[in-house]
Amino acid sequence: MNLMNFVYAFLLLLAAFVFQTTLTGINRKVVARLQRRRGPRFYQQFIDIFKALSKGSTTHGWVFDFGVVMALGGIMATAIFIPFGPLKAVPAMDNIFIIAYVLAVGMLGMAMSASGSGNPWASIGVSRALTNMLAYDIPFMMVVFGLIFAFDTSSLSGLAAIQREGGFLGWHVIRFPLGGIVAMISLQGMLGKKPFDSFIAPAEIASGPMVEYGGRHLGMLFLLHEFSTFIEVSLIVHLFFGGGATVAAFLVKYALIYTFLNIVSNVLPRFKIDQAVTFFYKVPLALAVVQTFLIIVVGMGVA
Amino acid sequence: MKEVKLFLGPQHPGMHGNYSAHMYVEGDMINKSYALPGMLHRGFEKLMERRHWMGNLALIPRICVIEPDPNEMVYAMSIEKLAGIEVPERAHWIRMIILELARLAANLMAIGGIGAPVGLYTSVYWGVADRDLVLDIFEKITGARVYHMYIVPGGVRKDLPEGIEEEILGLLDYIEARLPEFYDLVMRSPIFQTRTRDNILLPEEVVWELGVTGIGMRSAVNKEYDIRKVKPYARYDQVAFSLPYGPYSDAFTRVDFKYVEMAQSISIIRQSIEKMPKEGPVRARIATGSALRWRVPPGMVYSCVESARGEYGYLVVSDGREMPYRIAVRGSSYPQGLLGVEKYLPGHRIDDASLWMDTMGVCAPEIDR
Amino acid sequence: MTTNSKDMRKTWEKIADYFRAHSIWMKWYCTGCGAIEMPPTMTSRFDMEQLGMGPMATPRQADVLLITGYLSAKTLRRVIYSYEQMQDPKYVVGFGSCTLNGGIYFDSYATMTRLDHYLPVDLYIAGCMPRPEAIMNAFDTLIKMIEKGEAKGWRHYQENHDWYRKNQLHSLKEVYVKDEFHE
Amino acid sequence: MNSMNKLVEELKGRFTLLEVLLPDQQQLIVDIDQMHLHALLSHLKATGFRQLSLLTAVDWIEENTFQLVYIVFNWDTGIHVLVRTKLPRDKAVFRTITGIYPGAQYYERDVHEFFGVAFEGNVMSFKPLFLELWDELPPMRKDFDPEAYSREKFPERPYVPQFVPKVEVVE
Repeated sequence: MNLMNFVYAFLLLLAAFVFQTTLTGINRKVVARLQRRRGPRFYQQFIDIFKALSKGSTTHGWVFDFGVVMALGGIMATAIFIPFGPLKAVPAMDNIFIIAYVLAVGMLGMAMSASGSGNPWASIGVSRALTNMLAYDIPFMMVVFGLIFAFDTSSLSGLAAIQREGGFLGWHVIRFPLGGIVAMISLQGMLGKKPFDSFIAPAEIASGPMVEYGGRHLGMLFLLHEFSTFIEVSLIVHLFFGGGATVAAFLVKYALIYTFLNIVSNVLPRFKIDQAVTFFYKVPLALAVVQTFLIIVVGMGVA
Repeated sequence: MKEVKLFLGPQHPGMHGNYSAHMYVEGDMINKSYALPGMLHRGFEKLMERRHWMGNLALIPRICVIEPDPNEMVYAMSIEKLAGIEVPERAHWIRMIILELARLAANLMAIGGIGAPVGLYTSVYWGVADRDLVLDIFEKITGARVYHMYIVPGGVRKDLPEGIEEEILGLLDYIEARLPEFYDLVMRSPIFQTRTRDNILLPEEVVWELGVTGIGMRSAVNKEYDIRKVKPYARYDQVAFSLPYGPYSDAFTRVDFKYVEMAQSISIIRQSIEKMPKEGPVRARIATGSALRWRVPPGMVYSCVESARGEYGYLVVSDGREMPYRIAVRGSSYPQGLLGVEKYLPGHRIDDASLWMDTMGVCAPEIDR
Repeated sequence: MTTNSKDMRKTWEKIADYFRAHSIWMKWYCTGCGAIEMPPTMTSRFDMEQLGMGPMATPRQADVLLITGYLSAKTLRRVIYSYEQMQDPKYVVGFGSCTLNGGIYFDSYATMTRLDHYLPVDLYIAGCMPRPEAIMNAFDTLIKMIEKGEAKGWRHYQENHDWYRKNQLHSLKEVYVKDEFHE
Repeated sequence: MNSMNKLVEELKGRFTLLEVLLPDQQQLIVDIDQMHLHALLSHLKATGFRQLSLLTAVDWIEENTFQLVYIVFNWDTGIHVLVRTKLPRDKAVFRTITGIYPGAQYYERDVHEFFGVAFEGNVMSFKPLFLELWDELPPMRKDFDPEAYSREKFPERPYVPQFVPKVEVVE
């Protein structure tokens, strides 16, 4: 760890931000086409974020302010550990457990800040978000533990490298199709896309945790959202789609997966929170159990 | 757990229009709720007493913005009854076409709009854009998109423009082709079904207790209770149509019925275009002098039509002067919007509150007037 | 609104104004009939998102408050409440003749006759009700106004708060909302 | 038409009706005094008029009375009955019908707010509904002048001819 690492990390973060934000903008355009309209400019998301950051905002106490900063800091710190294709800012630290832990800091900061606003809609939103997290995390982690057990490594780039050995057919999504399905559904939940977006549902709880955010705070939230999307999609790309031997391969995979999920999310209504939990504990959890059983006991797809 | 007070509206995204429901929530369950109307109150009934009989034509469509034409129709019907005016045959058919197009537009907005509370925004985008095509037809016929002022006492304001029949038929074909797409997108979606089936029930006793009419009533009491059938106005007795009804009313059935109603509206318009006299006057001459000085004979009459949400009626009182003495409006969603919210919204989850408002057909402007 | 003809903004303000102009999040308060022409403007046919505009769920997140039509006294209280919750800089657009001079409800006991008496209006759209084309056109004008730094209603409201508050109190007696009374 | 005649005969036989009018083939107006209104409504409800379509009032200021109008509807025969009764204007107090038609609760509150008719037995009806902080006469009374109220409360925009922009001729 030296100064170069930090500069490198900063550049990677910047690249991640630019890439993800552009992708969001393009996706807004894609969704617009689905809805039979022209849609915004592809760089609209940048304008939105910078505009929000340029506005004033009110505070609702120090918990509110500190929570946002903590959340953004936590998420950005996590994003540093994510390998950007073959590039890594901090080598040998891309461990799934580290990422899961540091990610939690961000999530908690978010929850703290939203509750600190004192708005009941925000509290409901936070409790829903945490419930949602609990729902998608259990099947997802189960599948991930299966992978770790099978390949004796919890390093993202390590897991990705193992997949690349077998070429296209070596990807875990091919070798462990059930696990791949679970991962995609969980990713939909992680990203807060429909049908699992009940914690920000505008028509139900007026955008939930974000209800009291405005101006700069909201801008930071948008940044946070871009970074956490980057983390979550990258996780899946590395775990199931062979990561990236080159930066370009990584980005293409990433873009395709994200766009696919976005299109799916726009033709689905949303679950109520209890239905989402029931769904996760029924279908994905069952699939995850079967998949883990196949990996650990039968050893299918491991060799 | 602590009970929290939450406001659904007036500018909550889940609320359609400027209306509010206060909910006392424990966890996710609504324990108590009250409607807070009046944000759209303009004092219509008072203003109408201050305008001439003909001057009111500009005012009445503005009572309900989602479907303004039933207003014009009940007003015209009331005056025709009081003054004993015979409406020309062709005008009756044109009125029917206009009313059914308006119902079509309102229902398109509703079946698209159901996407908003459940989070399926694509259907909102599609539905509203398709409704705009109906508004285009209105613009060609009446010159206005939303408030037409077309159905006037004694007939309609002017004849249909040349060649509009083909355009209407073309639009109907388009909508008919689009409906299955909507059905696939919304109604066939398993998530939509989990959310709406066996949810937000409306039992028969509640219908009678509150006085709910329209689709809510027909889906609950298993009878074809529709003003168009029970006391036909215009020429509804001369067209063949059958409305959906059933004994079990949940959110899904009520939305489902809207699709059937739209198919029926389309069929009614087609029949009307076929059956209506191709020529003839469209407006009876009601007054010899200035329309402003026109007086309606004294009397009291209640007239009603079936709007997309149920029985829509006016009580018109005339004392023989130049202005109405009193006009009272029965908004179709008055019962469920006020007493319904107070008595039957509790017991649902906050997730369903906005779905409740939507599928019960609460329309704020006609409640507030 | 009083506007300075000379551009007094600093460079960073000009850049910020560029962003503000091309990303307008609206709080669409359906105060009246004009609200029915908003869905066509927002959705596929006219597609407001081309201009970078979109609806937002709460006033805190929004930049522009759209007063879509007549305002009853009861609504005005809530509108003022919402307006004051919004973050600077914020803009107000009045829709239709009702906000301009009372329109068809000029003699009603329940509705306002002029909106700029109570809130600083940056832009009025004439018509009853304004068509989507007119609304799109107005938004285009609003974007140009913001870009040039002419939409300074929010500052006017801060500087003349006493005048606005006096008017509000005159018409409403009490500005803040107490909703429990009716239950 | 048959059912209408039967209905008129039946009502005339059971109640002392002040006046019976037929404005329409499927509409019947009956005037009754205050004492018997509840009995009439209960009877109507029991005989198929299960829906209260509207409850409203008319202010006959020259006679110094309020006229309450109860509109009930029979969905099977399609007949609307308008039951009317008069109240003295200076002592506008009546009894609630929420026991018969529960849906009347908000209509009564509405009438109380706009006319000032008090409905005994309906506690909720004394609270404001549409109007907030109202301090004048109930607005639907004929002696209330909305224009004067509006002038006083909501200042109008002064008419400035220069306000009209000059149209530039584009060449």
